[in-house]
Amino acid sequence: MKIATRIAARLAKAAVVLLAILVLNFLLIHAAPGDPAVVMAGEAGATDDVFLAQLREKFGLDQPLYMQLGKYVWDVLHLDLGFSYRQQMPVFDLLMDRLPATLLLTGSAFAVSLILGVAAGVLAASRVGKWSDTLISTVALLFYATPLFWAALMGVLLFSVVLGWLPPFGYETVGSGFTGIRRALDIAQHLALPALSLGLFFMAVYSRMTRASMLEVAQLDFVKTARAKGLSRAVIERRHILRNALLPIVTLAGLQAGQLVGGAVLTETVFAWPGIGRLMFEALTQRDYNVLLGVFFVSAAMVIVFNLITDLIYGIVDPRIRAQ
Amino acid sequence: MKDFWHRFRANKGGIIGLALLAAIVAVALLAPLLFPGNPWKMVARPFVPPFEGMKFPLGTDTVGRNVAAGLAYGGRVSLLVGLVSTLAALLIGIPVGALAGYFGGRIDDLLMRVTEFFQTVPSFALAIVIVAIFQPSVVSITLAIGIVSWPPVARLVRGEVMSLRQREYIEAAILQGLSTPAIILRQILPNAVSPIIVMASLMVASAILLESSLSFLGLGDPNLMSWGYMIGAARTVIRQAWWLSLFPGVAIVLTVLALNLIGESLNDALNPRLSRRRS
Amino acid sequence: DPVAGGRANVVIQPEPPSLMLGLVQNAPAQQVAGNIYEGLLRYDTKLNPMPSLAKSWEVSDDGLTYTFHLQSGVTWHDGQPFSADDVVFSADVFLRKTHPRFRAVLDHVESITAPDAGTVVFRLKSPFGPFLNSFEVGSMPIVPKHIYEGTDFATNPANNTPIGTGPFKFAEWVKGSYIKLVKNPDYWDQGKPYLDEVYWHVIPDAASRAVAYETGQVDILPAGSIENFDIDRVKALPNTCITQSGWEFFGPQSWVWLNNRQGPTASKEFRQAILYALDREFIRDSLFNGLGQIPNGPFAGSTRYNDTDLKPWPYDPEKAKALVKASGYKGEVLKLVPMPYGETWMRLAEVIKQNLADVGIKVEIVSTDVAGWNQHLSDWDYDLSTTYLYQYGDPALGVSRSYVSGNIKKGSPWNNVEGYSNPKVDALFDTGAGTVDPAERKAAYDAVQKILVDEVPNAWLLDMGMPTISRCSVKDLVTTGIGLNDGFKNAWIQK
Amino acid sequence: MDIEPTLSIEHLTVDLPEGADRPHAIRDVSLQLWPGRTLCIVGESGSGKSMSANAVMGLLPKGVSVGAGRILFGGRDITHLSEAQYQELRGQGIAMIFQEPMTALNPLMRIGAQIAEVFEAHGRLAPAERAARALQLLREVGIPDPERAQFAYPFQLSGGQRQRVVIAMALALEPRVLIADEPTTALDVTTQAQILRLIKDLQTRHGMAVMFVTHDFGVVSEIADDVAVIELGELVEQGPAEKVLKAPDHPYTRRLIAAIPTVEFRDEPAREEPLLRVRDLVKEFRTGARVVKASDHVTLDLMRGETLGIVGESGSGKSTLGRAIVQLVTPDSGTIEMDGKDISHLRGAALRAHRKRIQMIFQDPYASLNPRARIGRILTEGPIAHGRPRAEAEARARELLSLVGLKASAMERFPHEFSGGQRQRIGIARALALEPEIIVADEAVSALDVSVQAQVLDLLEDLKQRLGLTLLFVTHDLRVAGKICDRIAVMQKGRVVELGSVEQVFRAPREAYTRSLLDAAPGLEVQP
Ligand SMILES: Nc1ncnc2c1ncn2[C@@H]1O[C@H](COP(=O)(O)OP(=O)(O)OP(=O)(O)O)[C@@H](O)[C@H]1O
Ligand SMILES: Nc1ncnc2c1ncn2[C@@H]1O[C@H](COP(=O)(O)OP(=O)(O)OP(=O)(O)O)[C@@H](O)[C@H]1O
Ligand SMILES: [Mg+2]
Ligand SMILES: [Mg+2]
Repeated sequence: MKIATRIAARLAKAAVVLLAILVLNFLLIHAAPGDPAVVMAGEAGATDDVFLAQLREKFGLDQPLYMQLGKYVWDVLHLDLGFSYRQQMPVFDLLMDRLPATLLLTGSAFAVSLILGVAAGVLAASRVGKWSDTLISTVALLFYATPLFWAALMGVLLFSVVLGWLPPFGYETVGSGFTGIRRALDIAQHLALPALSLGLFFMAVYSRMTRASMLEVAQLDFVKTARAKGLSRAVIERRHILRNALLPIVTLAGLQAGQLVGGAVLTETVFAWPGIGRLMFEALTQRDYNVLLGVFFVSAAMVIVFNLITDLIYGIVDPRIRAQ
Repeated sequence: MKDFWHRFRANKGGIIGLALLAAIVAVALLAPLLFPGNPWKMVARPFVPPFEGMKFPLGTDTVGRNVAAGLAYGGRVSLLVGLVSTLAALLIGIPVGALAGYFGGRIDDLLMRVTEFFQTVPSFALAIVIVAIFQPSVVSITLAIGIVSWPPVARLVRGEVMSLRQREYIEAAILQGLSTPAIILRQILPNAVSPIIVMASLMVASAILLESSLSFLGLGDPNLMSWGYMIGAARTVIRQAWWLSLFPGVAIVLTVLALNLIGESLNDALNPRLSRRRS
Repeated sequence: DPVAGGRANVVIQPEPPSLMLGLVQNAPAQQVAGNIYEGLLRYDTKLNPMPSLAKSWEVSDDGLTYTFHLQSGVTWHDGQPFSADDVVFSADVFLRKTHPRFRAVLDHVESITAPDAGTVVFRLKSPFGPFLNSFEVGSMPIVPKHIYEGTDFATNPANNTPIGTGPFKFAEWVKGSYIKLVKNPDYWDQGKPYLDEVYWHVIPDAASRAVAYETGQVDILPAGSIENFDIDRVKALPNTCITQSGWEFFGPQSWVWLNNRQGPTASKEFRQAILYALDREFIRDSLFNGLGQIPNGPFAGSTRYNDTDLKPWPYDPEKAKALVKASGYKGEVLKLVPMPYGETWMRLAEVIKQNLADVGIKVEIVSTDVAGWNQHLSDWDYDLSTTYLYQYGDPALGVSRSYVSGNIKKGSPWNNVEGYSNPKVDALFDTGAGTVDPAERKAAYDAVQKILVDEVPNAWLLDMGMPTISRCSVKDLVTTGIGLNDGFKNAWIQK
Repeated sequence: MDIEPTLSIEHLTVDLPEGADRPHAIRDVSLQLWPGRTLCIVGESGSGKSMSANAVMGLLPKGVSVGAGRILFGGRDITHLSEAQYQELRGQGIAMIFQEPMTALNPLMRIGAQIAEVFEAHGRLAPAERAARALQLLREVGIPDPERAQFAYPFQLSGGQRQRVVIAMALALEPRVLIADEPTTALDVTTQAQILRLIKDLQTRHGMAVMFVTHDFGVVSEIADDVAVIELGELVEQGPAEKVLKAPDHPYTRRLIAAIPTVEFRDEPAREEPLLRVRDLVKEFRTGARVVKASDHVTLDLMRGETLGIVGESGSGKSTLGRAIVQLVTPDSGTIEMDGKDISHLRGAALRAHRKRIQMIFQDPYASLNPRARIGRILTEGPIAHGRPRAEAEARARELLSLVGLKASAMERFPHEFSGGQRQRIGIARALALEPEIIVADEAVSALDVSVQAQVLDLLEDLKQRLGLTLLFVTHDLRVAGKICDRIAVMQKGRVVELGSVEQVFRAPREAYTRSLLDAAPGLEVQP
C-alpha cells in the first residue's frame, strides 16, 4: 500500500520533470538554425517558394512557435509523438522500431560491464596491494581513460579487419533469411563488438567503484565485529563487505542504465547499429524535430523508469530504505 | 600544505600522473616554439609514415600536415577545453549546490528539480544538440560540456554543504552574527574545497573525452586542431594510415590517465577520513 | 550472355527519407526508386535520349510540340494497366504540385494531353532547348493515377509501399538497416530484369561501408559511398571493377561559392585571386584521389556546349597575392561555410583555408551540419562556401540557374546563391534556352562562358569524377548516362 | 592465588607505524586476566587502551604490529598465530565487544542471523539449531520480544538493544575471555547501568575473565575487580580496585582520580529578576511519519548570574532547548523573553544584532572550530561583523586568549595545532569575544578527558565569577552538573520534570525519573 503511494508520488514528480524536459527541449531544438523545410528542400536538389511553403505547412512550421509547442504538448499528453516527415512515419512507430536494437545493445553492454566489472572489483579488493590488484586496477584505469569511439575503432580494426572474427557493423546479416536460434546467434555475433566497446568504459567504472567501495566498507566497525566472531575472510567478504559495498553500485548502475539508452550515439554510429542513438543524431542533422524530441522524450522516460527500478531494488537490498 | 604534499607523494600513481601531465602541458605550451607556423600547414606529401625521418617523426596526415605538430597544438585545445569547461561546470554547480544545501526546503527542492532535469536528459545527446545549435566552436563546445557536467558538482557540493552546515563551527559562525553570504563563502565553501578539487580533476579528464567525442562526430571547432578532430579525420583512412588515429588516441588516453591518477592521489591526500584520525 | 538470377547487395547512403520518387527526389531516393519507377526516357552516356516508358517520340519543327508513343503491355506493380492518363496525371497534376525542378520545366509547357491511351503530347509556350532532357526518371517519374488521384499526395499510405512500372518491385524496408527490392516478373521489357532481388544496405559510416565491401557483405559501392581515400585500396581488391561512367547526365561540378554581394569577394580582382590561389591539382590528387577534371569555366566537361577552348587558370600564388593587393583587401576574416557532406569536404575546406592563408587571405571555417549549411546559403550568410551541383547535361537545366539574376532568391541553396548579376549574361542564357538550334545555342553559351570566366562569380574546383565500384562479376551495371539510377534493369551476375 | 590466569600479557609492546605521534602504542605492558574477575583498563584518550585490547584479539589495524612480548592464552603464545588459527580462537576462546553499538552490526542482516553466524563460523550446531540458540541468547541478554526481534534489522533497535545483540554474539560460544572496549561510552546512563549489570551478571554465570576498557572512573568503581592504569602507553599502576581507587600509588592515577568531578552544594543566590524567561516552548521534529516532541511546553527562568544545569537522558530535548535559546532552532510556539522582550521572533539584521547577547560553547572541540581558519580570524570575525574595528578586535582577541590561559601567539595558528582542551578554551574565548550576557554550554566538557575536563570546568567557573556571566549548562553527566551548577532542571521526553537547587535535586529528588537517573550514574556519590 505504502509502496504504491510512494511510487505514485515519484511518478507524479517524474511527470513534471518529463513535461519540463519536453518544453525545454522543444524550445532548445527550435532555437537551432536550419529550417527543416529548407533542409528537405535542399535534399530534393532544388527548391522554389511553393515547395518551401508546402513543406512548412506540412510541418506546421507556418504556425507561431507557442502554437506549435502547445499542439506538441497536447499531442504528447495523448501519447502521440507526432509524425516524422523526413521518415514518413509516426515518430512513435519509428522509435518502437529502433528501441529494441538500442535496448539489446545497451542492455547487454550494461549486463556485461556490471557483471565483469563487479567481479574484477571484488577480485582486486580482496587482493589489495598484490600484483593481480595492480593489474586489474591498471587495466581498469586504462579502459577508463580510453575514448569509447577510439576503442571501437581499434576493436573493428583488430577483430574484424585483421582477424576477421567478428562482423564489423550492423545488427544482423542482412537478407540471410536466418530464423530462430540461428538468427539469435547471428545477432549475438554482431552484438559482440559494439556491446564490448560500449561496455569497456562502464566495466572500468564498476570495477573501480566496487574496489573502492569494498575497501571502504572493510574499514567499517561491523566488519571488525565479524572478524571478532571468528568468521573466515571469504565469508566476511561475501556476506558482510560485498553486500554493503553493492549499495552505491546499485545507485550508479541505475543512473547509468538510464543514461545508456541515450548514450549510445557514438557506438551506434561507428557500428551502424540501427538504434535510437543514431536515429537521434540523424534527426538532429535533418532537423527532424519531432523525432529528435521523441528520442529525448523516450530516453528521459527511460532514465526515470530506471531510477524508479533502482529505488525499488535499493529498497529490496537495503532494509533501512524499505522501512522509510 | 607540507602534510598534503607528503601524503600526495605517498601515492606513486599521483607522481607518475603529475609528471605525465607536466610533460603534456609543457609540449602544449611550447607548441609554437617546437612547431613554428601552424598545424594546418601542408608541409610534405600526404601519408608519410612515422619514424621514417627526423623531420616528421610521427608522419604526416591525409593532406601532408605534420602529425607531431597537430598533437602539440591539439593538446592546447584539449587541455583548454577541459579546463575551461570544468570551470564553467563549477561556476554553475557550486552556487546551485551551495544554495540548495544551505537553505534546504523549497529552494533545495526547486534547484534539485532543475538538476534532475539535466540528469534525466542523456548528457551526451544534450551536448550534441547544444553544440549543433550554437554551431561548433570552442566557445559552444566548452559551454555545452560545462552545461552537461555541472549536475554532479551541484550534488556533491549540496551534500557537502548540507553536512558542513550541521557542523558546530558553522553554527558558531551563525551565532557570531556573520551574514549568510559570509558563512557560505568564507566558512562553508573553503571546507568543501577538497572533494571539489578531486572531482574537478576528474571532470577535466571527462571533459577532454567529451570534447574528443564531439570532435570525432564532426562537432569540433574546425579552426582549431584537436585530438578528437585528428581521430575523427583519421578514421576514414584508418586502414592506410594507422598512425593517424593511434597517436592522438594515445595522447588522449595518456592525458586522461594522468588526470585520473592525479585525481586519485588528491583524493587520498585530501580525504579527511584518511588525513584526520580521531580515536 | 546475361543469365538470370542472383542478388545484388548495394550500399545506400544516406538512407532515403522515402521511396515515393514523386515526392522525394534526393540522390539516394533516386538511386533506389529509379528501379521502381520509370520516366518516359533514359539517356545514354552521350546524353542522347533512349526509350523507356516511351518507345518513340517526335518533335515538331517549330520545337513546340513533343509527341511520345508509349510502350504497350505495361502494368503497374499492383497489376493495374498503365496508360497515357498516368503520364498526364503525373506531369500535369502530381509533379506540378510536388516537384520543384520539374515545375520549372512546366513553366515552358502550355498543355499536356493524351490523344489516346498510348500517346502523350506536350505543347510548349515557346521553344525550350533542353526540353528533351527533362524526361529521366528522377526529373519526371511517372506515378500511378489510380492510386493518387484525388488524395493528399503527401499522406497517402501507399507512399510506404511505392507502386511503379519499373523492373523491380518494392518488397521490404527495415528502417536503419536495409531496403529490399524484388524482380518484377511482369516487366514490360521481356526477359528483364535478370536479378531476383536487390538489397540496399544502410550503413551510416563511410569506413564501415568500405569494410562491408571488403568482407563481402555488399557488392556494389555507388559513387560517394566510400571515402575517396579508400578508393585506391578497395579498387585494388581482387574481382573489383571501377567505372566513372553513369554520371554524364548529372555532370556534377564542384566550386567555391563566393559571395558577390559584400565584403572582399565583391571585388572581381579578389575573386580572381582566389581562383589563382587554389591549388586545384593538389586538391584533386590528394583529396579526390585523382578523380575528375579541373574545369576551365562554369560548364562541366560532360555538359553540352562546354567550351573546350577556354584558357585554364593556373595555380599561381604570386599572381594571387598581387591581385589581392590590387583589390584593396584589408585583412578582413572571411567566413568559409563548407558543405558538410563528409570528411573529404571538410579536408577540402581546410586546404582552401590554407591555400588562401598562403596568399594572405584570412579565413575562418564555420562548421555546421547539413541543415545549418543550407540555412547559411539560403540566407546568404557566408563569404565562401563549397558545393557541387548537377548540370543535367544541359546548361539551361543545370548551369544557368546558378548565374542568372532572376534566380537570386533567398531560401534555396541551389540557385544563384553567390548573387552574381549581369544583364548580358541573363540575356545570353535566355537566348541559349529559347531555341532548339544547336548552332544558335552554342554561340550564346560560348559568349556566356567568356564573360563568366573573366568575372569569376564562383571559383570552379572540379568536374567531379564519380566512381562506381563493384565486383567484376556484376555485369552491365552502368549502361546509361544516369548510371545506377536505373542500373539494375540490365545488370546480371556472372556465375 | 594458585590458579592460573586465563590470559596473560607479558611485556607486550605494540609498535606504531612511522609518522605516528609516538613510536609505541603500548610499551612493556604486563597484565593478567583471571577467571571470574574483571580487569578494568583506564587511561586518557590515546593512552593505548584500545591497542592493548586489539592486540589480544589479533585485530590490530594495518601498520600497527606487536613488537615484543607475549600473550599467553591456554598456555600458548597467541601473538604469532596465523590468520586461520586466530579465526579459530576469536569468538570461541576470546570474544570482544566494541564501543559503537550503532555501527557494530551489519546493517543489511537480520540480527538473529548475525548471531547464528557465530555458530556457523566455528562449525557448531546443526543449521536448524543455530537460529533457536540465537533466539535463546537474545532472551538471555534481555532483548524485549526476542521472537520478533530476531528478524529485526539493526536499524530497528535502539543503541542499548544493539549493544545487547553484540554481547549475545560475544557470549554465544561461552568464551573464556571477554574483551569490552568502552562498550557503554556511547550509551545513556540508564542504559549503561543496565549493560554493566548485564555483563557483570553474565560474567558470574559463565565464569569468564573480562577485560574492560574505559576512561570513566565511575564505571571502574562500579565493576572492576582489578584496575590497570595506562599513561601514554605505559602501565603506571595495577592492582585490586579497592587499592587503586582508594589509595593510588602513582601520581598520574592520583591526578586522574582527583579530576573526577564531585558534587558541591552551594547556597542558592538571592533571587533576582530573571534575565531570560522561557514560556511554553514547543518544538516538534518530523521525520517521515514520526513526530518527536523535542520540547514540550518548556517553561523556565534563567536568573542573572546563575548557572542552570539541564540534565536528562539522550534525546530528552536538552540540546533542543539550548539551541532554541540561542536561536539555532525556531520554536513552533512559545516565547523566549530577554529583559522582558520577546526574542524568539527576531529575524534578519535584528536577530544578528541580538546574537551577541547570548553565545554558546559547543560540545566538540574538534568540530566547533573551522579547520581552515586561524585562531585570530575565529576570534575576530564575530566582533568585526558587529562593527568593531579590526585592530580593536584583535587586541581584544589577545586579551581573551590570555584570559583562557593561552599565549597570544595562538592567533596565528590553526585549530589542529592545539590539543582538545586548548581548543575548548579557544571555543570559550570565541563565545566571550562578543561580551555576551548569557552563555549556553551544550555538553561543553563531555568530549574531554577527565583531567582536561576539570581544568575547563574550573576555567568556566572562574570566568563566570569574573565577568558576571549567566550560564545555561547542558550535560548528561550528573557529576559535572552537580559540580558546577546552582540549579538543575531535569528533562524527560521534551518536558522539564523537575527543577530545583542541586542539593534538592540530588538529595531529595521529587520525581522517580530523577531518582533513576541518579541511581544509574556510575560512581556518583552524594554525601547524604
Ligand atoms: N590505525 C592506527 N595507525 C596509527 N596509529 C594509531 C592507529 N590507531 C591508533 N593509533 C595511535 O595509537 C595510540 C593508542 O591508541 P588507542 O586507540 O589504543 O587509544 P585509546 O586509549 O583507546 O584512546 P581512546 O580513549 O580515545 O579510545 C594513539 O597514539 C593513537 O594515535
Ligand atoms: N534536526 C532534528 N531533526 C529531527 N529530529 C531532531 C532534530 N534535532 C533533534 N531531534 C530529535 O529531538 C529529540 C531531542 O533531541 P535533543 O538533541 O534535544 O536531545 P538531547 O537531550 O540533547 O540528547 P543528547 O544527550 O543525545 O544530545 C530527539 O529525539 C532527537 O532525535
Ligand atoms: Mg579506544
Ligand atoms: Mg544534546
